[in-house]
Amino acid sequence: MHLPSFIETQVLIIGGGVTGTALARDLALRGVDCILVERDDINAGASGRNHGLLHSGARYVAGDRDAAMECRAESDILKRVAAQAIQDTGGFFVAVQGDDERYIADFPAHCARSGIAARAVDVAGARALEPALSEATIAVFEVPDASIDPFRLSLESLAQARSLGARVMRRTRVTGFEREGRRIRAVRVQRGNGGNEVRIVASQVVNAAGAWAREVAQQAGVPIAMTYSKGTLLVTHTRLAGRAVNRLRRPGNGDILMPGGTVSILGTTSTRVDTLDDIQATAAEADLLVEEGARMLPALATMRYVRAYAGVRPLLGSSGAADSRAVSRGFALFDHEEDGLDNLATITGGKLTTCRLMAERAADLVCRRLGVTRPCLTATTLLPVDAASVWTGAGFSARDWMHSHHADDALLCECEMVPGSAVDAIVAGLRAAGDTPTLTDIGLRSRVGKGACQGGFCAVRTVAHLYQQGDFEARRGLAEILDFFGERWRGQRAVLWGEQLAQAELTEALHCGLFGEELRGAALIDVSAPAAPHGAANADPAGEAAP
Amino acid sequence: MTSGRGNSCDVAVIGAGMAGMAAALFAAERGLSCIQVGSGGGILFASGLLDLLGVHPVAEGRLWRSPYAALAALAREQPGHPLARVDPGAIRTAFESFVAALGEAGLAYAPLRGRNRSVLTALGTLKTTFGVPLSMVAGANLLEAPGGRQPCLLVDFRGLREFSARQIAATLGDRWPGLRCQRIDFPGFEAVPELYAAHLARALESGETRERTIALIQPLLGDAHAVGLPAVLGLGHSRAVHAAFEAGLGLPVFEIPTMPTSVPGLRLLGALERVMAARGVRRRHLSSVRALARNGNPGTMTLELDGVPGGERLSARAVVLATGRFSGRGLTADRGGVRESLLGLPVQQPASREAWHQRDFLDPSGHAINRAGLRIDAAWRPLDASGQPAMPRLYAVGSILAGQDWMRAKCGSGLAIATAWAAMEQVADHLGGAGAG
Amino acid sequence: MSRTLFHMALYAALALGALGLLWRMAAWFRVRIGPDARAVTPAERVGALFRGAASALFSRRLLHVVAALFLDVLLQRRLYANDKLRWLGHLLMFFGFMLLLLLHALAPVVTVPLFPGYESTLAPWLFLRNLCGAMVLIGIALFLYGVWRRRTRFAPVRGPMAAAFIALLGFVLMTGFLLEADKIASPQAFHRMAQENGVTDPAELEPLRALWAAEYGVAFSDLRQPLTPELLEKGRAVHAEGCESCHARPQSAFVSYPIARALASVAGALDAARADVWLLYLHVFACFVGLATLPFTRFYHAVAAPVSLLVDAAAPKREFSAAARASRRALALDACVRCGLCDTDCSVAPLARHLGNPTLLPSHKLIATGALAGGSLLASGHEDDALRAAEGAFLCTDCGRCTSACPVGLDLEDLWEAGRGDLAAANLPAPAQWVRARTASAWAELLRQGQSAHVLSDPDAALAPLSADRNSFSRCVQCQTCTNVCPVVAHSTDPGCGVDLTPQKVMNLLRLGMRDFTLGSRMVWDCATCYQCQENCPEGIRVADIMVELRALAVHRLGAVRNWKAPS
Amino acid sequence: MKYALFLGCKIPSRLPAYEASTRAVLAHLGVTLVDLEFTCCGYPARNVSRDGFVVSAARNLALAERAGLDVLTPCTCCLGTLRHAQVLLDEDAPLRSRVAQALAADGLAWSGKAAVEHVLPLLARLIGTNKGATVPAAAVSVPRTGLRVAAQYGCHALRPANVARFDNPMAPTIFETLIRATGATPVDWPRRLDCCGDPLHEGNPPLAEHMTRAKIADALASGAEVLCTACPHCHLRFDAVQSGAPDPSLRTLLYTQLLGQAMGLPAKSLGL
Repeated sequence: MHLPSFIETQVLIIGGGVTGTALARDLALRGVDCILVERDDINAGASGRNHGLLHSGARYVAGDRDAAMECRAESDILKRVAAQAIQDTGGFFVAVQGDDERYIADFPAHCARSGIAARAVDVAGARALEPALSEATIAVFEVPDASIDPFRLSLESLAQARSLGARVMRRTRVTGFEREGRRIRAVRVQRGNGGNEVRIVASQVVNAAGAWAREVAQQAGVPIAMTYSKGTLLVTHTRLAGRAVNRLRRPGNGDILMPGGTVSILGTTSTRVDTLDDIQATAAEADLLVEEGARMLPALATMRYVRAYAGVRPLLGSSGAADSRAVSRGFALFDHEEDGLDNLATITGGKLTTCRLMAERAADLVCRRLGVTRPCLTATTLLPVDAASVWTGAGFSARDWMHSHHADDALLCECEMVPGSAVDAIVAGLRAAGDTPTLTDIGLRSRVGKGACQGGFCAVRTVAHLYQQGDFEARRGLAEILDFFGERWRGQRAVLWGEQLAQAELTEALHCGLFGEELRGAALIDVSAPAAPHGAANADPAGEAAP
Repeated sequence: MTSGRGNSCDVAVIGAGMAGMAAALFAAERGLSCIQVGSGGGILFASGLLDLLGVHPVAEGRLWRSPYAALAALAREQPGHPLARVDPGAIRTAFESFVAALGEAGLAYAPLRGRNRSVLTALGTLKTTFGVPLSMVAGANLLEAPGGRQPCLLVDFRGLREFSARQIAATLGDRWPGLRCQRIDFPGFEAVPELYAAHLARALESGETRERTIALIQPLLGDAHAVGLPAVLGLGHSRAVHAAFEAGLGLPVFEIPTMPTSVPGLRLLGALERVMAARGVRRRHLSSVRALARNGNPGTMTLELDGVPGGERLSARAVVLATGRFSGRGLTADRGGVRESLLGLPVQQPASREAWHQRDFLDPSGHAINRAGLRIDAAWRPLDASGQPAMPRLYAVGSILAGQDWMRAKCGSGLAIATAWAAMEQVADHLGGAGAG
Repeated sequence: MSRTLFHMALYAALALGALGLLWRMAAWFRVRIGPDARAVTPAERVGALFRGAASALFSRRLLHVVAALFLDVLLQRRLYANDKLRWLGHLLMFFGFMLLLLLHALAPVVTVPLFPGYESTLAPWLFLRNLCGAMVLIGIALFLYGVWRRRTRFAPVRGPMAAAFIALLGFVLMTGFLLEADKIASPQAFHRMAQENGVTDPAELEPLRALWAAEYGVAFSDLRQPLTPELLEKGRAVHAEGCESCHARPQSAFVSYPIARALASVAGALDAARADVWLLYLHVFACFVGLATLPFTRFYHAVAAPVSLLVDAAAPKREFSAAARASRRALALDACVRCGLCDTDCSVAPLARHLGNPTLLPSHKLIATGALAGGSLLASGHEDDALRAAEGAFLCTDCGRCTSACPVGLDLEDLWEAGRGDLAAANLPAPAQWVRARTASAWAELLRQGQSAHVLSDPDAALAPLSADRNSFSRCVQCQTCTNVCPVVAHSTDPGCGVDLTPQKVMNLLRLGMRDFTLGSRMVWDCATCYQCQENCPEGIRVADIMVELRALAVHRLGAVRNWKAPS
Repeated sequence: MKYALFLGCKIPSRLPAYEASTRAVLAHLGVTLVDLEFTCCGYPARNVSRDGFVVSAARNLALAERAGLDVLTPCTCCLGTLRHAQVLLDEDAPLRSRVAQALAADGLAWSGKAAVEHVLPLLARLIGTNKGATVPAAAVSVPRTGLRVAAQYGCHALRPANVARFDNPMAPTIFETLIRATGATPVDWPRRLDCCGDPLHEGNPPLAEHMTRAKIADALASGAEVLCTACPHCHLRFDAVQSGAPDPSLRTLLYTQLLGQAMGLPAKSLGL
């Protein structure tokens, strides 16, 4: 969209993760005008790189009772208001031989104290319901865990916010703050790389940049004590269990297997990192997860994995704490008044399950400062379904296509069964928001590239489709595929062994062997042309002659 | 089981990819009796283009007009590369006889000259390759026309999801102004949402569908000097179909290779199987070698196959390992590392899995894992841990060999054909030419 | 016995038998088997019969009919070809019984006119009668043994009426023999005859008694003098005058005579009890019961089977009009004698045993076909029977062995085809057809409602082990080879009859854990099992094997939620 | 040479000519055929019960085993089914024991001794080789010179190769070799390895018809005068679709009939 040199608004939200988007919706529902800027895309950070587990709270009953009770309350609310993004799978807490007996013994009591319904299940019965459970299982409890699709949650929150007047600027980074006494006069942002700079004049600024909250605050000249914890997760080729399966022990590595529609998601690790640049899952982390996970579900040792991804949790507190899991997973809201600023707030920490609550608290503060008295409505208002945002859930488009596909609606992605109509709907949604859709945008809003082929085949079909629809022109398709693979690849290196390595080999044979994408510009050079530049110029002049 | 066919031979070839097929063909041409185990699945992923050597060095992405010049450079700078071990003259001979055999089986290639050609791909990129099927060569000719690129019409079919003429035209537009595109409904498939290239190729082998298609394209020709189509011009009888299109349209017609599973791949597999049948190579499809052992009576080896009830035992005087890499399952990669699948031969490979792949998929220097593979001696025999030939009459050819990255160097077919030829030369020497089968 | 009572009983029996016969025969023109049979009226069917009969009678076909009468009806050559033992048994029964009927039961109208001076107590009649009786009894024994010898796990449904028939036949024979034996041994009968012949003078009576005691098996309890040769000589003289003309020595009654000897000790008692009278009543009335119930016991086959055989001979199968075919099918239901020879030859008999479903077997299928035509199979409460009957009907391979084995020459293939037509009309077609009633996703929805949400464990692993094991499809690289080589997809250019999925989509749905969406899919059911996909799959996935498995699973699981109801 | 002849269900009732010509030709070549109490090969049961299909097949194999004979069948579907059962019995131990139980009830047992063979490979061994050598002069007295014949292999003879073990499934040559052996000329036709459409005719008649007609048209366009079959299902399918068809119809001939003619056997003995 074309931007004037400065824009005015009541509230500027920095960060388009689950918190920022929930905040935009919260404010919009209260009638507050706001702009959300996101340096990358929706849920690009930890918001999109997690289990998708709507915690019943049981995981925290022993260590962090407040967090546990928060989770319980919030998950109940979300199951009510955002049902479309949630699958009420239920969850098991499973202990295997060698796990801490005392922890197991205390678990029911802990749950009871936090008001969480945990029911003991006899091991045989549990294994009948979840055949993948290990023979070494010694105790199983059932809890009201559920699976949630954070992308759909954020996209639909934002869609509603937008429908109420909120503005969204993707791929827009904050370049600086203009301070004036105890106030921030304006925030300078830049669209894309080398795009024009814009001043956003807002009476309130909320820093909801998640892991990047410290950097943003620093730009505003206020310090936040925050540490980073990298968590890696693996995506299986086929779904292994119907329920959320948690290891019944103090939180540790690879102790949650989450059903993600048609796949299972195994996680997570937790390692301290000091920088946010180029976070990628490593082979060592994948091995750790597989080995730990296999103790609870042995099939995980032989499973085909299609993907690995890593997110960074922002953890509040000094960088002293040894195990990053010991640091509270609760969230914090800073009003920065003692830092000398009256119109900046930072909301960070926390977790997916409590994102709505975090937004509510932040919105309350902002509204108080703005003198807005309208109450929060997000706990009671149903989240409306948005046609362009329904395609993120694994298995959704497959079922939808099976139930209602039209004679002329071809699949572009065969693995996840995404039809052309879905891509068109997403493109329409982005255009409506004044965006120019990219292949990567479509990937984030659908299952394209998320199946077994990881884009090897569907990227080609989707690009061809977009050209045909007139969405792409000139040489853009090639560039888009390069970007897309760049993004997909980050999630593959760590799981490339066995069948998935064969799949990757096939993808490379196609995209490098045949299409020569790695040659970039040179892939458009005709070596046989008399005056071919570059490589051909280096060709042996005696080339024509037989050796 | 009384399969009715003998189960002893001079050479047993394990694997039926390009290298396996080439090895079996060259064995037969040298008068050696041959049994070939495995199905030709890998070939289905081929584009029908026969690369020799297009890029060297990989890290620089340098393209070569002359593959032989490239080979010379390779030999100088990368003597460990399998292709660098083969005499260029032998490579020329090997290619000639491979292409000739395909011709006999009805899959015609343009005459091989000493230079690489460029062929249009479905993505609008230009692929540097060596052997070009007759059905694609008009495109290459058009690209290198001395008088600049003539106007050309690209036609595609609604529903053929992986091929957009519009995309190709848009991608090459600035370098080829005369490139136009048109989309038509494939006759008889108007009501079908998803088209599959092989089904169209099959349909075009019927004269009626052919004529209807030509009639649809005819009025779109305009100023075009040639017509490009996705590679769907017939399967087993592509020669006749292509000829009919050129005659019907009165213009040169060329195919553009599509994404796997591609029609050219199916053609290549079909032609190679016909070659094997014609040369009396005994095939064992859908079965795999469970075990390979040196036999009590010296000079022969025993292969145990599974897939058939009770299994089957073959006896061979020499065995060629052409089992390919990971998708061919010649190499098995697990979290611990890479091993050779059949005998567990030592595999030259990176120290840790972290080093298998670059952080960028399209990193110019390529992925280390793709250079992993078997080390061999001068006689193409894979080495064991002690650096000695694992077996006196066991040979290895094709992509399973270490020290090459065929996908980046654009040398897949070259690697298969050249190494198969060279290895078979050794086999023939060792077995003393033709022998009992 | 009193003539009036005898005649009243006789005519009553005849009337009942005749009425029953008419009623049963009417069914040949009433019962409708097969869709084409619904198009013709009973009247047309009767007409067809007469036309057929006429054209047969006044053409060279007549020769066929005559030949059939002798070879097929009388000599039972079809039975001979299939089971010699039972053929022998049947022949003995048939001819033994027929001779008894003609020469003995109908003596006044047959034997007497033919043989002047016929006396049932003279040679060779005594012997012949016993011979015939013995033939029938041995025949029954052989027949029962034959049935037992070729018994299968599912015996043909023979029913009480078959047993009743055999029992009645045996009873008539036994009472006959006993009656004869009693008469031989009875002193009372002797004295009655002596009186009638005016032998009252003791000087004549004693010698005669001595002779009859010694040589005619009469069991006197009061012989005063020893049986000296002289005494017997005198007796012979007396015998020669009065008795010889109508009394031969009874030893030739090789069955009754020994019985008589055995009864000697109780002869007096039997006389006292008037055994001769009630044995006669039992014997005669048993015959009348047989006559009256003939249309309803297995005796009826003696009418239906010959008709079927003769009709068969009257015209070659292909020349039958729809009306005639309809009648022949109805007739077949009656003509089947439940011999079960078809079952033993049935090509899918081993499958019937494996599935525990007898309706695969011809003799059972014939009954089911009848029940379907009669409507009883579609009555509520019989859903399971109907579904099993449908399973049986559609697993038939039409190998025609039952037809060639049938001793009464029924055209069973025609009957099966008609039956399948009726099943289809009752919304019970072959699985390949009933799965089409819903779309793949509609079936999946039905299954979802039918099962609990979370259980991923597979109870059907034995039916579909490959599709239950992720390792059999997890190697898929989505390359579409299976679809590219699939002739069914290639020919699905008409949306009206095309497939809904591709082989690769089916494999992919398994990967997505959506197997239920494949069970009712056209792709799975229209798979030609040409194995191109499996042969060409670069990853060695057994695509076609999985397709076939999924069908078996579908028949099982969709069948369970199919919830078929008889059309009202 | 001695085999137990497995005719299957279709041949005796629907295609007696195939039985007649098979017996005649093999007798002429000195092959002895024994008739056992075979039952259905199990093919129809595959859609209902995996075990049922294997039990049906195994029973027949066990009968041949008891008689100490290999099985010879003229039906490619029977061949495929019986051999498929052999593969399943070989690879699936639990199934094997379930089947053994079922067979024991009839006093039978399967050990895998009896091999299953199709008529064509047997004839190929008897009258020629894959190299294309022709029949011993004695056998062919009336070569069918000049007759252009399209070979219809039948799917289950070829695929899956590890089950059928018949010929190269991608480029088979047996049938053409055998046609050459009769003096006739095999034609190369694009759809020669395609399905005849028979398996679909119950569930999807129009689609089945589409497939069959495409093959017939293709054979005609390729200049075939005769479509030569070696499977009752294919043969009956082509006849059924062509009966009363308007388009130029293609004569069907069983290979055993073609060979019989070339051997100068009386037409009657070949069911012609």
